[in-house]
Amino acid sequence: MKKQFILEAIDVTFEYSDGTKALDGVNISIEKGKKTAVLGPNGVGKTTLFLHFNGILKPKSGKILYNGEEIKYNRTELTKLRKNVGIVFQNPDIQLFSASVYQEISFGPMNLGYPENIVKEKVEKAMKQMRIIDLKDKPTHFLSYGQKKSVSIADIIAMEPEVIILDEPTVYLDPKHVQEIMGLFDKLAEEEKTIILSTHDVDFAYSWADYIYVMRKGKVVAKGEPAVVFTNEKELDWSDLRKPMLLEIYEILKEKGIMNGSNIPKNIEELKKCIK
Amino acid sequence: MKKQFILEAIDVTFEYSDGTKALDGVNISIEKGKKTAVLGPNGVGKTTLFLHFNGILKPKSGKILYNGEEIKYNRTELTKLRKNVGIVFQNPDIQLFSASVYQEISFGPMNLGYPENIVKEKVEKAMKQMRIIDLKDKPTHFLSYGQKKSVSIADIIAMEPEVIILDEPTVYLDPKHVQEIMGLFDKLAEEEKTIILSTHDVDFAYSWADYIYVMRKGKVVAKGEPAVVFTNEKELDWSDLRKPMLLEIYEILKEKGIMNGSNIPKNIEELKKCIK
Amino acid sequence: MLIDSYSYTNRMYNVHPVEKLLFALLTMILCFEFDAYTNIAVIILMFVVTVFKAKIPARVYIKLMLIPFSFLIISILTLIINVIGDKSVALISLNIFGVTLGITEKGINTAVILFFRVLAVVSCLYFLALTTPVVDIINVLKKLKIPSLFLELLQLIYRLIFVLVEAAEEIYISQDSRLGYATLKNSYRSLGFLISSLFIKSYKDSQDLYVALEARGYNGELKVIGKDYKFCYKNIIFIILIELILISISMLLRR
Amino acid sequence: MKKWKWVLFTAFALLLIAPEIAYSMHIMEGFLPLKWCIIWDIASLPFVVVGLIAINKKVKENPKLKMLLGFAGAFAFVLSALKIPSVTGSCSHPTGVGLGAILFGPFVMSVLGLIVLLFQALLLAHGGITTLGANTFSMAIVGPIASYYIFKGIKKAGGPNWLAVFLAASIGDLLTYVTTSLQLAIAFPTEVGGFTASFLKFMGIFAVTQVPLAISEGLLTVLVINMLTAY
Repeated sequence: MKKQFILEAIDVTFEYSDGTKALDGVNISIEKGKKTAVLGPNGVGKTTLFLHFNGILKPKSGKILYNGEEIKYNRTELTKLRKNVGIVFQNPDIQLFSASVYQEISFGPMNLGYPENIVKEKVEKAMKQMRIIDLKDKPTHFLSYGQKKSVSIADIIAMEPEVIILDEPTVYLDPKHVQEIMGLFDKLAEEEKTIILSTHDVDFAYSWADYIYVMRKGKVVAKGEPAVVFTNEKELDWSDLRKPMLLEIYEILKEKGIMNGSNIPKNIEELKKCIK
Repeated sequence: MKKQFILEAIDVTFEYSDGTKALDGVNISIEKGKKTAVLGPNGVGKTTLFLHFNGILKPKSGKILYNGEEIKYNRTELTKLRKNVGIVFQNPDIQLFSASVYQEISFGPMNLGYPENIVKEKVEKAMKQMRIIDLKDKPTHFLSYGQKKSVSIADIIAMEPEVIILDEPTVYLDPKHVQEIMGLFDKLAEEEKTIILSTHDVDFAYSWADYIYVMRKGKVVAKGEPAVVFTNEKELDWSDLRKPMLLEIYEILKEKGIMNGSNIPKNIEELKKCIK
Repeated sequence: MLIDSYSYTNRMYNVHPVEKLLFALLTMILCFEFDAYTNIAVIILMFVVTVFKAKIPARVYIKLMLIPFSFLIISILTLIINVIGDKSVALISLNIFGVTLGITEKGINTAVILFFRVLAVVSCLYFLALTTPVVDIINVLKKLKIPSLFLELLQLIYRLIFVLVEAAEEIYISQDSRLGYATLKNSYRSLGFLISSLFIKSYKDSQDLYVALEARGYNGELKVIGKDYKFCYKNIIFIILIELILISISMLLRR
Repeated sequence: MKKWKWVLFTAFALLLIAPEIAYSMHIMEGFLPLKWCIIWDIASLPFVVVGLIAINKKVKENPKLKMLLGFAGAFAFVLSALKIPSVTGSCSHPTGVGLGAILFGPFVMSVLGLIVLLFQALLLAHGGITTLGANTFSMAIVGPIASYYIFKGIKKAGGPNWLAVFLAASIGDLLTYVTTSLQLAIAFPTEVGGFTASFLKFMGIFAVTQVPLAISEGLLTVLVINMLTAY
């Protein structure tokens, strides 16, 4: 079966008005229904790339395809695109504009022009999915950082997009919260949603993603399935990356000849099973 | 030799004005010249505790000792204390408020009332230590996150405190930066500086710290050397913590009988050496 | 901001905001026509409703009532001490540089009425502010055909106040830790830094907020839907009854 | 003798309260007679409407402006809640009137000022709803217009930037309180001497507290504008 790509960036170049090149010939193909991680340190253009995916920014050269078709930058097409491609921004304090959690989440569906009763349904469904029903009557400024993050994700889920893009979702969250939110993403992935996220956490990207893109200075420098990307020593410039700890340990054990099988383990349980 | 404690919290309780109990009978003793990590999820009172250590907050009951003496909350004493105990806050985006890097780092020494040439000396020394000499004349808001973090640490180093406290220093930094900054801390530790940091990254705390405090809901729930804290299964409630990956793998390998020696490894190199 | 946090946690949170607004504003306006005794009744009424019905701690309520006192006392002293021509009408008088200052009985009467009126109106304000979240007040204003631009600004500013207050607190603590407020000279410099960096942050964040809203299909209007409330006719009747009682008390006293 | 004690007591009380009064400088809830509340509401309305129309036009040209104004309003609120250190050791708040007018123009400030005053009443119990119109007139209309034109005037006359900013902020601040005194005097004329006597009385009280504060605010605004231009 041929792979179906829902979002593609073809030779995309972008410059900010002050002349800094943010993207420099980026080629990325996001497979439908998969979990893709874009890895790289701060300031390599991950956020700029995401803003291209729902038409906030327009490439200087190159093009963006959604479901195989080049996106058009008129109002109607953009509204459709933004319904289908949602972005959860890094800092929830900047994304949340309303003091009421309920009103906040209703903003997206309202913009899509649904009648009020449908909007209410969608808001409530999103709150249920994010398990924040109990925050309904709370003002935004009472929430903890983790709760604000959950609301900012519900903002997007309420619009029922095909693709959910998350910019550094794990930053500032403690491990327990990260696990909870990742559990929710796995559920969304089961519903055929495509999930893209940026991160600089190699351990996390390694065990979470189906496919990884590594970016540096506005360019894609490596791509592939996690185990492939990180074992391709020569190809990868390690100057601002490190190997996932699990992989490193796996390689040591393999060298010493105490690993079974040829599958590279993705988490500790898998590692445990492979040890002779 | 008797241990020398530079900072101690004795039965410290603190409530915010809205009545939430942030600290609830906390006892902590920080040994001079050591690297201490305070571990726990967001909102358990780590930052509140730190704000007690330099007298920004005053305990509702209990007391704080600096070098064995209870701290006093008058202007002169507080000035002295804050010179000796510096805090690097979590979010450098907010902590940096000056237009230029030089002006920013000179803020502390200027407030200490040094003449200009001494201020200049101290700023330059701090920039050298943090390896940011080349940023000297740059405006702060053009820096990358990692650079901002380095500047915010230089802010404190320029005041030459005895104790450096860092609130979640590794958050949002890419792995390379974390390693660099940790290398700098090791150097500071060699100069007899005491370093305290908070983190929710167990892997990091495990391999970095000399001594660990685990906090939950305003209380200290466990303390000790890293290997001791994390192997004390019964004592520790794992509900919002997980075991360091390295330790977990070590235990698996030990169980399978392929570990040498009785020392628990603190990093991958040590682990490698122990494998039969 | 204590008042704001109580407005979301009090026991009258779920009462229809129109009912609360009606009660507060109607009583407020009537206070201007009432005599001192009726206004004392209003003060007691608002205290009882706010403390016993909405369950705002009495300690908090009384602390809030003390806020206006400094302004009140100084303004009233200013009002009643006057230059007077005829010493005989003055209860107390004093000559300074040939000018006679004094207090008249009439002045005191006016002051007493004013004093209780102010406290009565203030307690109406407190009832409203402590029981009704700003979000609800804005939702009520929406139904009054107030220009949507104004309401959108209200909504945005209310949310962003908390974002900036948090940022200001963080900057302040970080400066204070570095001895930014150890001397008067330091304080001025630090405050200047704080204000300018808050301003820069505001500018940058406003650009980012726009992008985040655009990504969710923003097209010039901040459309949202509010919570549903149920009118309680019993409450309306109750409010009208209370106002009628207050009016009749004042009528009786006037006679 | 008795009178002297009384005078001493009053003077002492005034000294104690004087720094405080500056902090709650808005005319408080319920203080003005209903008639004057309505008159000042009506007087403020045209300025707010003109401000709204101006904002509406600008927002249509540049949709990002709405978010910027949102932040500007919140910024003004936070400024008004800040305490500034003063020489007497007591603290008071900068009004931000001058700063806002210089940065955003006077008519935009009338709308933002009204909103800020409303939130001050509801969130901080400063000022009030019945006196909203009167306070808007003094703090969000007279102050900003004065500041703005003083700033423009001095710049046009070739005066240095710092002087323009200093005078705009401090005179804007003072005129705000002159207006407040005026509003109180019209509503409460004295039996002898009427409006003028009453006005002088209120001015006298405010002068004690407001002149040093206006100077502080002027200095601070110069400092902030300098720091902003450094960016």
